[in-house]
Amino acid sequence: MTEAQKVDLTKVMPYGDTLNDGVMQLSFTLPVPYGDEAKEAARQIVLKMGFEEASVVYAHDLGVEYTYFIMYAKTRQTVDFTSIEVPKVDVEVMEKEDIENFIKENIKRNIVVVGACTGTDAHTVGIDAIMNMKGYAGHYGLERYEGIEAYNLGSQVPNEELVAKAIELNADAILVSQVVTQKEVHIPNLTELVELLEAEGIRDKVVLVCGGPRITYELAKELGYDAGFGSGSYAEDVATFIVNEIVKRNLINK
Amino acid sequence: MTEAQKVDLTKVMPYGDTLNDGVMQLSFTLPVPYGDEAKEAARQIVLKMGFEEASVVYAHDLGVEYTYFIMYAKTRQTVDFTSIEVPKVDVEVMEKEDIENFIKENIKRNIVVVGACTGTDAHTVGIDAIMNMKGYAGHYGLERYEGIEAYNLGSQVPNEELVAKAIELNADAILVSQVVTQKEVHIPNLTELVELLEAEGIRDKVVLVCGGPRITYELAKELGYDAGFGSGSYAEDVATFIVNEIVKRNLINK
Amino acid sequence: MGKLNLDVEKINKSRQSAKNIADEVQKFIDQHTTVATERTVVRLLGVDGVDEIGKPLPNVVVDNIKEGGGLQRGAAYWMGNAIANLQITPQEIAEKISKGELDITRLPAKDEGKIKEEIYKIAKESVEKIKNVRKTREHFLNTLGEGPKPYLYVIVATGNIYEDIIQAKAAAKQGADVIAVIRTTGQSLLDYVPYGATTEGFGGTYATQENFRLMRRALDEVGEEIGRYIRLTNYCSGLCMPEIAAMGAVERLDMMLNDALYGILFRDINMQRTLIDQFFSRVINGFAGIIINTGEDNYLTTDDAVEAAHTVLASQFINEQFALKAGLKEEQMGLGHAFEMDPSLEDGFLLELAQAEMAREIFPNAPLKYMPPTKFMTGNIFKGHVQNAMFNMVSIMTNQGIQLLGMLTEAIHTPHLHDRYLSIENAKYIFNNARHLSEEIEFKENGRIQQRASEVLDKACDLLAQIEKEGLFQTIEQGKFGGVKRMRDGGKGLDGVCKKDSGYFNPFIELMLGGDK
Amino acid sequence: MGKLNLDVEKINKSRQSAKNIADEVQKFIDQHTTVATERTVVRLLGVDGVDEIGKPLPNVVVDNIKEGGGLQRGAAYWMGNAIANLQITPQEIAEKISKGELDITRLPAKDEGKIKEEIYKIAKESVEKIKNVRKTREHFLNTLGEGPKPYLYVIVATGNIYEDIIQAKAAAKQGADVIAVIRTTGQSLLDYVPYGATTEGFGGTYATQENFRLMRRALDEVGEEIGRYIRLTNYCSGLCMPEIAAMGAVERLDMMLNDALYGILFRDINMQRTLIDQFFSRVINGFAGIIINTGEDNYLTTDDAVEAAHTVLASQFINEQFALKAGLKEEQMGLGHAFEMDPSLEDGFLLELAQAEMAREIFPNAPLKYMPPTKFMTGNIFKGHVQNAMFNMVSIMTNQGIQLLGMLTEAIHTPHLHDRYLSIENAKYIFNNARHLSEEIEFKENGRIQQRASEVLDKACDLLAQIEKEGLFQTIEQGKFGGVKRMRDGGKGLDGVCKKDSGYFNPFIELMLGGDK
Ligand code: B12
Ligand code: B12
Ligand SMILES: Cc1ncc(COP(=O)(O)O)c(C=O)c1O
Ligand SMILES: Cc1ncc(COP(=O)(O)O)c(C=O)c1O
Repeated sequence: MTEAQKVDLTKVMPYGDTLNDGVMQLSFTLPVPYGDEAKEAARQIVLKMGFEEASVVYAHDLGVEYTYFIMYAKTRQTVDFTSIEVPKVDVEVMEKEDIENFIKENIKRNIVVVGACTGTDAHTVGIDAIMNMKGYAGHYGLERYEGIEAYNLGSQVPNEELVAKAIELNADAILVSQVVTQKEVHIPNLTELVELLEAEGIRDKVVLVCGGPRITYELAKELGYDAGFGSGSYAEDVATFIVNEIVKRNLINK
Repeated sequence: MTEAQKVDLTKVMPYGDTLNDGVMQLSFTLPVPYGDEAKEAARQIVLKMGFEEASVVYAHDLGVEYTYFIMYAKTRQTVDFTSIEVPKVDVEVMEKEDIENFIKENIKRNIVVVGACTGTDAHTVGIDAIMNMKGYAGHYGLERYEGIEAYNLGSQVPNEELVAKAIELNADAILVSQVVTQKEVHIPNLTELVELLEAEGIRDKVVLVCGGPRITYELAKELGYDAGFGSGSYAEDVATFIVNEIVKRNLINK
Repeated sequence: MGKLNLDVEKINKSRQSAKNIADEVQKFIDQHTTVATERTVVRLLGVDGVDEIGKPLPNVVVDNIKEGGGLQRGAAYWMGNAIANLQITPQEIAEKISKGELDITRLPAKDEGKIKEEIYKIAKESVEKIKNVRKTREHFLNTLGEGPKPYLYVIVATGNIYEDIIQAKAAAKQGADVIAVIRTTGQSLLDYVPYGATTEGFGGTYATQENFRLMRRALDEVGEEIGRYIRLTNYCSGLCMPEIAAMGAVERLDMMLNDALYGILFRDINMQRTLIDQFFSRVINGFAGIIINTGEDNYLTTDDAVEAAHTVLASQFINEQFALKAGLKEEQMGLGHAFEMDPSLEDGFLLELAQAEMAREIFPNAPLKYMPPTKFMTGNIFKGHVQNAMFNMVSIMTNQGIQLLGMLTEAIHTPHLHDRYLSIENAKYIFNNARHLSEEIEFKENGRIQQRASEVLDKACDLLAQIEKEGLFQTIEQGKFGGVKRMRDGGKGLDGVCKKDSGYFNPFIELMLGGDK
Repeated sequence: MGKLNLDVEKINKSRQSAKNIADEVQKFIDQHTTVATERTVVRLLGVDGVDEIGKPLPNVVVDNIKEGGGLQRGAAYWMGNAIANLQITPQEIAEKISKGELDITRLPAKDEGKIKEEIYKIAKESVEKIKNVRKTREHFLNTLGEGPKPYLYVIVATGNIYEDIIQAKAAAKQGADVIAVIRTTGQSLLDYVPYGATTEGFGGTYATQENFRLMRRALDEVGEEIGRYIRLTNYCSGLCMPEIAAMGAVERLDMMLNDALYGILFRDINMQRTLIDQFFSRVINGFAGIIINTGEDNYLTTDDAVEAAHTVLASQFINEQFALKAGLKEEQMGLGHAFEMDPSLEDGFLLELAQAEMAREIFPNAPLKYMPPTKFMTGNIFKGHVQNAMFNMVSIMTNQGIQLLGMLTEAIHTPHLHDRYLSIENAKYIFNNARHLSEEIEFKENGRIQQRASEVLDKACDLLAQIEKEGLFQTIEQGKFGGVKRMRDGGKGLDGVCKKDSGYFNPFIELMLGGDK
């Protein structure tokens, strides 16, 4: 060999320090008492998953007949990177000014955006980051956009209240934030909102968007939303999507 | 439910915060450029291993078109803890004094132990811990045992030299330390020693033991050793094994 | 004075402003009561249990009083009157109401002296019981002992009390000194306390008296086993603030998160309601020997930790005064603050050191409760573990009292069993390895650290002067804390507030505030 | 003086003892040469490549001289004589010998003046070349710049130079300032330097001139890309110490691990051999502007870091004197020390602080090379990451120069690609977040930290006085360093040592030691 091997992107494997060595680090707890048998149990469970050369590099007695393990093992699975397609918002993100111009030129009226952190969720920092004047990490929020009227209803807003407000304000877009995802608590809550909007007959008339650190575009689509935004989203990402969607779906005069 | 569920030891699964939730933490690198597609590739490879609910909680661009991932995922594999048997030294470890008495009473002569860190390995701390006066973590080494003549040949000892020395001293036991295991370099080295001893016709006449942080009893047996000792072994562990083995295999008068 | 060379004048001035602020609010508090406060009285008189639809009997009683238009006189009056009329126990009274057999405000009014006599008899027994609970704690502390400070404080939050117990015991064995059972999301907005053992919470477990009892027992067991008293913490906040205080006092909780400002800002609870509730809850906590934990750390999750540092200090001054009014000793004031600066900040560690040392020097006897990095934690658990290590370093360098351990998985999930182990290990390693570092280091005169501390103190002093002028309510309306604005008449729970009439009385305040400790 | 209030008298006395020790050894060195030293001369005269069985031509030449009994006169003499006789280049001479066409010691002896003239002409060119390499480095440093201190120093050790390059480039992009290519296990015992690009090492990669060149090119590329000069390090140790120095000087390495004591103690290389070799290697390193890294850190892997702390300091004093003798500037003395105390030690952090600050104050201009925890690292990668964080803290609190980053997987494998990233992230976070901490803290007078430092200094001073009396060789025979005993005539490589005769000469020592820098 006179050069480093080239990566075959159709058969990608994990890399430790040599191409295709397949090395992964794992850690987990088993509800078994600490000892050699525990280590063997950990090894076996990892081997059962198809790993090879599984080795327990650390095991610790958690004190209640449970044992914690740190392991290294090698997988032989590969993935074809060239065939991966990730669904995502497919319009190019505009800057604040461009969005403002876009509204002026294409929608020709102010658009109304209502947002909230719904259910029992009180994590407002995310939705505030998107909506409030100040914005986040140097990106202004929607309140500061010319042509956008933004209403941030805050935290722990029941879905009913959000829908009522959206109807009252004749909202063009509804933004929902969900941060607590423990035991999948966000799923029924997000689903309920869609059902309520459908029951009110306005689901088609609004751009419906959700966001949060565990929200993906894919999940949002599955749940019946128009888009979903995860960690590291900014106001311009959402605004770009909303204004395009309004034009695309012909919601300009509704 | 009025109490915590009981652990079913015949079907043990990883535990995060709820019995049988199956949660594992993983981390690894893929040789693909950072981005949504990279995260999806990571997810897919983990799903291919049979994990469920695989989620990339962190991804980082390593700068050379490689991406690092931290993930959580759930396995549905179980292991029957009650059926696990780990081969190990099956005699109960004696204390220094008891070993000394055992030699006096059962072997009735001094035994000779030769040890070394072989091949290109220069990690003497482990073998020193077992053999030298001072010992390790408060456990005296073999040199201090009455009834044991311990010869520590030090580091980087060629197998030939070790065998020659063992013959010269008419050794009862040979101790080999192997710490460097990168690219399995210890395997051929350990194997070679067994072959040399066999060629000399003395394999049966000595207790042959290896040790090191990646050595297990199982591996040692596979390679043709009488026992193997891993991290956290002390002189008394090895000494107990050696003296028992000498009696068991009738090597007292050889 | 101290290592920071702080301006003592400023400290005194700040403290005086805070006292004036608290005095002003206390006037308002003294004129009002709330449904929660009255339910607490009912509980302390011995009412417990739920009706057939699961409604807690204290709610049944107080709702009945409220419907009868009697809330302004206080539940003690009505209960006393009922006893005087019927010669049955408070519990029996509650059960009768619940069965529709009794409408408490419709009973003939007995002599006020008689009523008080009946009530004080029961109240004194109840207070005596709490005193004994306190003694039991003291006994355990004297016999079993406790870990060195900073106490290692970890949370359990599985949603299932039985699962929580496994995790809590494991944590204690690993070295934790304090276990906090986090409440399920949403409980603080419930205007009643759920009943019985529970197994279904989200991001936390319901605070119920039975859950308190189960966990207390488990921790006593493990404490005996490992020879160290393990403290138990819960949340005395939300719409049932004082009720939970009462439950905790009886079930021997040792610490309580207890801060009206938190509820106002982060749960949108009405400020009048929760300030009134807070007073009674703190009286109970004070008497029960419970250490309160205030919530200033939270301001830094919605505001910037560098910019808003002085709001934390100002709020600590105010919380100190509210605590003193409720009879809490300095040793019970777990004033909150946090290590929440952006880790990418150059010299951020110096600023954190300044803040922590400053709190230490200004509140020398308070077991400061130091909160870990949360906002800037990410899915990178390795980096997170190091952020927590830096937090631990600041703590041991500045002698903090209570260390809420950061979890490497903070940005991902509530702690898994081994997350807690790793965090305890992290803290134990650093606290031991740098045990006496604070005794060995001094800060350069007029250097970055000293300057930062004096700047923060100055700003806090100014802010307090302003609040003193404008009043606490108006300050909150302006969004000065945590960058969150709340209106005096907004938020949840205002309808549970009621002006006392002249015949109002609450025996417990008197007994507990005045009572021997 | 400084923060530790160290006793200046003791420092001066220690330094004087070390000087006397080095003087004594230098006398011995000056009278001897070795096969490696002579191969280095041959290399510097321009000989490179291997014969048909892969034996390096410098070995071919020197073996031929040795067999001919000419080693005591030095290779320069014989090469000069051959040139004077045959008027061909050194490379052609080597090739002729290799083909059996020439027996170099059998050529007629030419006039010594003529011989020297021939040799000095070539030697001067060679030295000029190295000077230009040094200028190139200076140019890069002036144009590209470099990272702030402590430099982030990471190792690559895949065994395959091409894989190493990927990892090195990634590390540079992530923020590394220095890349060390670790050598394959066993290379230091080879009495020749392997040739060409290599892909098969264990726990490290062969040090070959081609590998140096490939890595240097890769780092220059990435350095241009990221706008920061990336330093390259290798190992100038083992049986080929000075040869590697020569290779490194030509290929623009920037740092070299270079310490005879390491080879003696940890590779069982004969002490006479390697001390002689070290001298010439340091002359070359000094001239080439290379920073040496000494190996005192290693003592703490076989001895206890608390007990043996003074042996590290004593050895640093000795290494400083050996370096001065070879013309190394203080700025080139990367004296080694390490953070290797048992993490379970109470106040261990204070002792580490004391040690690091002490080294800093005693060697104020040396870019101290600070080594991470290794011995007490375990398979617990999370705890390991925190141990490394504490190490980083001490470094930034004491202004270390070169930070060899600890890897969380130290006890498991040589670093994986992302291990290095996590370590760089760890160090960058802490160095930035606590950037000016050292300026802000002072140590309590006569406190634990000051006392510990003075205790270590005292002991080092005593040890040096003792070595001064007994001589370095005997001290090593007694196992005073690293707890390892080595005999004067034991170990590997003694047969390559040879006493010089009166006609011996080595042009490079003169040119490099005396030459303008
Ligand atoms: C700050 C914080 C709090 C604050 C919240 C203050 C406030 N007003 O927001 C306080 C202290 C009150 C709090 C309380 C609780 N918290 Co909390 N909290 C956090 C913390 C530390 C940071 C969250 C945050 O502010 N991130 C910063 C923002 C900017 O990021 P973001 O929310 O992801 O938002 C970005 C994107 O997701 C996106 N986005 C978000 N929403 C939306 C919406 C739309 C439409 C769009 C387009 C985009 C978008 O854009 C934003 C900007 O890029 C996290 C841990 C962590 N480090 O993540 C825990 C965390 C979220 N909390 C948690 C929990 C459990 C709680 C409690 C339930 C605990 C308890 N039982 O008491 C309580 C109750 C809260 C409740 N009822 O909801 C858990 C959730 C676990 C889970 N996966 O379910 C976490 C992960 C901590 C943990 N490990 O336990 N918390
Ligand atoms: C100290 C050390 C060194 C010292 C060794 C000094 C000496 N004289 O021993 C020095 C600095 C010289 C060194 C050099 C190198 N090292 Co080193 N070193 C270590 C380190 C930090 C600690 C090892 C140690 O002393 N452990 C303490 C002892 C007590 O534990 P132990 O060896 O496991 O022994 C116990 C048991 O295993 C058992 N045991 C061991 N042997 C035997 C034998 C018998 C018969 C029995 C019964 C029991 C037994 O009992 C002992 C007591 O409980 C480890 C990392 C780590 N933290 O583990 C790296 C490590 C082992 N080194 C490593 C490497 C790669 C090297 C080098 C090859 C690097 C290089 N290319 O230059 C060199 C070359 C060494 C060589 N030729 O072998 C790698 C090995 C990777 C791998 N898995 O193969 C490690 C893991 C570091 C790393 N992550 O890269 N090293
Ligand atoms: C002071 C204080 N009270 C209460 C809580 C708990 O919130 P909840 O009311 O949702 O239980 C917190 C959470 O961090 C707090 O800091
Ligand atoms: C000073 C010094 N030289 C050399 C080495 C490398 O050893 P080797 O000779 O095995 O390449 C080390 C290893 O840590 C060292 O510290």
